[in-house]
Amino acid sequence: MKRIYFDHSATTPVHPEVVATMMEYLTDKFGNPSSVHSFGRETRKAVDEARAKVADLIGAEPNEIFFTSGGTESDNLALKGIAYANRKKGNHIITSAIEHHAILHTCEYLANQGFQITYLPVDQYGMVSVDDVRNAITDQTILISIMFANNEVGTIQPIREIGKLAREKKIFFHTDATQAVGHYPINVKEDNIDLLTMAGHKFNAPKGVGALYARRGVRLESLQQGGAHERNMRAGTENVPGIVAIGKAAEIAKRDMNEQIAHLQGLRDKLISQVLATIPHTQLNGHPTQRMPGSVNFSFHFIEGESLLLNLDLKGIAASSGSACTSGSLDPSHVLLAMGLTHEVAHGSLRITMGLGNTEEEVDYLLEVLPEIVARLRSMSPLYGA
Amino acid sequence: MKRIYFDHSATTPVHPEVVATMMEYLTDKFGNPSSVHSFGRETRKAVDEARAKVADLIGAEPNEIFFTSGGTESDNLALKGIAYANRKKGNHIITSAIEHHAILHTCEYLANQGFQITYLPVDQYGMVSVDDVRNAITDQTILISIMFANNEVGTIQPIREIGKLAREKKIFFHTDATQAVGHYPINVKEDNIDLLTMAGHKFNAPKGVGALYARRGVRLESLQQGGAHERNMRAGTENVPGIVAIGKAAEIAKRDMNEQIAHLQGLRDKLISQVLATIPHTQLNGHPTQRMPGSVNFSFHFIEGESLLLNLDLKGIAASSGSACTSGSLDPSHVLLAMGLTHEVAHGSLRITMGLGNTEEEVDYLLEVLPEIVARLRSMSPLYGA
Amino acid sequence: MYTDKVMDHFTNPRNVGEIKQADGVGEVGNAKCGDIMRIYLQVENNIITDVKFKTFGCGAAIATSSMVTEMVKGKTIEEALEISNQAVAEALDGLPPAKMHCSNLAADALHEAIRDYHEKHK
Ligand SMILES: Cc1ncc(COP(=O)(O)O)c(C=O)c1O
Ligand SMILES: Cc1ncc(COP(=O)(O)O)c(C=O)c1O
Ligand code: FES
Ligand code: FES
Repeated sequence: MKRIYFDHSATTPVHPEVVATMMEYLTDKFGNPSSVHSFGRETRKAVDEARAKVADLIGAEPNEIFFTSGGTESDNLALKGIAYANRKKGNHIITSAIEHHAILHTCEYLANQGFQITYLPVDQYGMVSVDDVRNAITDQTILISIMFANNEVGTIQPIREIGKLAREKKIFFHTDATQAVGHYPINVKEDNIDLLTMAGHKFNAPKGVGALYARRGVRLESLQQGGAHERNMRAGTENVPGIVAIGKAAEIAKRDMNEQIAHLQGLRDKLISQVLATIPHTQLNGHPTQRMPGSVNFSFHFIEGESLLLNLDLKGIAASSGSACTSGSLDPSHVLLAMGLTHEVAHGSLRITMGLGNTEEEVDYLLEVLPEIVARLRSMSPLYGA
Repeated sequence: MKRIYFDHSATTPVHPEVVATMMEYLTDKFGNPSSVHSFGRETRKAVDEARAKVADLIGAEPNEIFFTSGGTESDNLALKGIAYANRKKGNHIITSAIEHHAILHTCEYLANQGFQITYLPVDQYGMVSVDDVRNAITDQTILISIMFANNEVGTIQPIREIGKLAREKKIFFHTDATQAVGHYPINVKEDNIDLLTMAGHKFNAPKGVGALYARRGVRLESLQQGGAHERNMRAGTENVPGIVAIGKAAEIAKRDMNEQIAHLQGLRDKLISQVLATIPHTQLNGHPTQRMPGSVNFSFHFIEGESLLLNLDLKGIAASSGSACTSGSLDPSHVLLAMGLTHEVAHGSLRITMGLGNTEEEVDYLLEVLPEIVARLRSMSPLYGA
Repeated sequence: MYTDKVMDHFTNPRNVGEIKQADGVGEVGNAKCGDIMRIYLQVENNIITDVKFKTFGCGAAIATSSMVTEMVKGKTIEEALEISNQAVAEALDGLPPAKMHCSNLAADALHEAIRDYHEKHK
């Protein structure tokens, strides 16, 4: 059976050009960049070039990019790194209720260390309000961390305005841009961003590599002790193939971005309009227009997400859900609940995230099988027609 | 020019079978192991299989293996993880003066947090004494961390005896086995090891993946907050290609170990005896017999390591040195100094570490060019013949 | 993740539906945790002659509901009361550990339906 991948927010396939580029660094060019001999010099050069490409994608300088093992590590480094380095200035951090667990659980950890955390609410579309940020600021506030685009519903936050406010108030501003980097235009200077998280595997580089952008002059405490790698910000032998790969992925993302956005927005808008038109008792979750180009999230009332996913999987379609039952946790998605959805409606959510390689034929196939599956599950549901 | 790689302690080439195995996970099988659909299920299975292979290499159980981004992260997790989880039991940690910076700098960090650190000395061969360990233990001691084999001089420590002592005293025992795993027989049960660090790139897996073994029942505090990955010990999307690779490398290492050890010991012993016989004013650093199969370290008196390395590099030979000048620091190798070498002699050190792919012809070529280079540098040295 | 038996009952659930004039109806679970199961019984001479279910829930929830209806049909009330959640899970060749608690409620729904039958036929 041909399989269709509609779960690009979970992870993405590695771009074939990225695989081709990194291969050399999995074979001949295997030196440790810290070595002075030729094997080391050639990988040092490759790491430097990749750093420049990653910087270029987001309008940063190369020495503002620090390579890490992924989005979670970058989030931890940004939050704890700023918190520990600025303890004397204040102990208050502002974030939102819809952040990824890499932010929320790090905030809980910091709360245990004596930091005060404000979790801002969102509106029904999953949007943070700039006024709420302004009102939350105290003279103890050292950091604001608001995600660029939400991983579940795709809502894009008013980053530039929050960044402007933060800069006026001389508060560091971090954005977890794991879902946006490579898929949406970002310029850290114009967007007033001090720190930014990215993960390679979310934009067609492999898993195991990420980066943190930290504006020149932003002082962070390093979390991992050892050698002097990454200008003392992140000890450990550099993941050269991964770094080369994220560099190449950044280059490709920049090159293809406009075309990709147009393509994915077309698919997205077709999917949204057709599903809402053909399947009753269905709602779109997330913002109607301020949303990631390839991201769709529906709730089909009266049914549960995991059984929907299993049925799609049997038809060869990979998607995801905010249902608690898919994650083994007890509560459904904290994002959907924060947007005011009831538990039932949150349980019935379906996330379709499109990206590299997805075609209109694939969307048409989904549109063909989805109504039947929803109807069948509804016919089994004690909530439907009751 | 044909290049010869004699720096396997810095990093190793990826085994061709490992590259072949991981390729599938850089292309078709790219799912996130946390996803419930078929793309996720196939990578979850691959991660599980890799875990079993890594466990098998060191005689552990699969659920005692936690994947990380490398040796430095595993060292940090072991030391801080145990220290934070056992704060109430005591605040004393015993390690040695010749550990890698990933241990030493982590210990310094912990010292700043109020932990007491004892750095045990070593003898002229770079060996820690079990009696010194015994004498250092206090009722506050919560952790002993002694490396399995030293990365600069190759000396293998009395791990089993230290482990036995630690177990008698009910103190956790960690060993940084980054240099030994895959190259030397290790059995965590017989060797009385509670925690063990390994890094993929030191045994023919790629950079960017490592593991920490933690014996069942050993409680650690996790250092990175986020999702529930690695049974809540290490948040962040799993580096699937890297994990598959370290699994395959572990399988190959186990399969080929005896043959490799015999081959490398042959090369090592030939190199040592010929160099000592043909180049005057030369000493072998490290233990004469208790040393890693592929590891050699000489000091050539009256000359400086970096100029030696550059000359070898011009002849196509990649090696390394404990000279300060190769690392950009001011002091030469802390390991050589701890073994009682003078600064001058430490500066003149040359590390040749052999591994996968090295041949007797390559050793012969080194034996051919080395005497000339040493003679030429000595002829330029104001210390020589003075 | 799921056994073949679970997938079989999930893809071809047995006895889905309602019984209009049921002798007993039982409902357990709540939408908060994602599982609601309702079971309808028809009883003649102390024997369960027909049984139907409706379930809102994950694959495990649907499969356990389907399985319990198969297990109970033709049994006496006393025999039906013997069926446990554990027995349902075993009949499906097991469930993933995370699913053992929240989705494995089908026997509870059955017992609720029997209780309702007793209430109505006191
Ligand atoms: C918004 C967001 N932040 C952080 C992460 C964590 O990234 P990773 O799993 O690569 O560590 C993810 C993805 O899982 C994400 O979507
Ligand atoms: C003994 C030892 N421990 C720790 C490390 C750190 O490993 P990594 O650089 O992979 O983080 C190394 C190698 O650099 C090492 O040789
Ligand atoms: S001899 Fe030049 S830096 Fe040390
Ligand atoms: S419906 Fe939630 S675990 Fe089954």
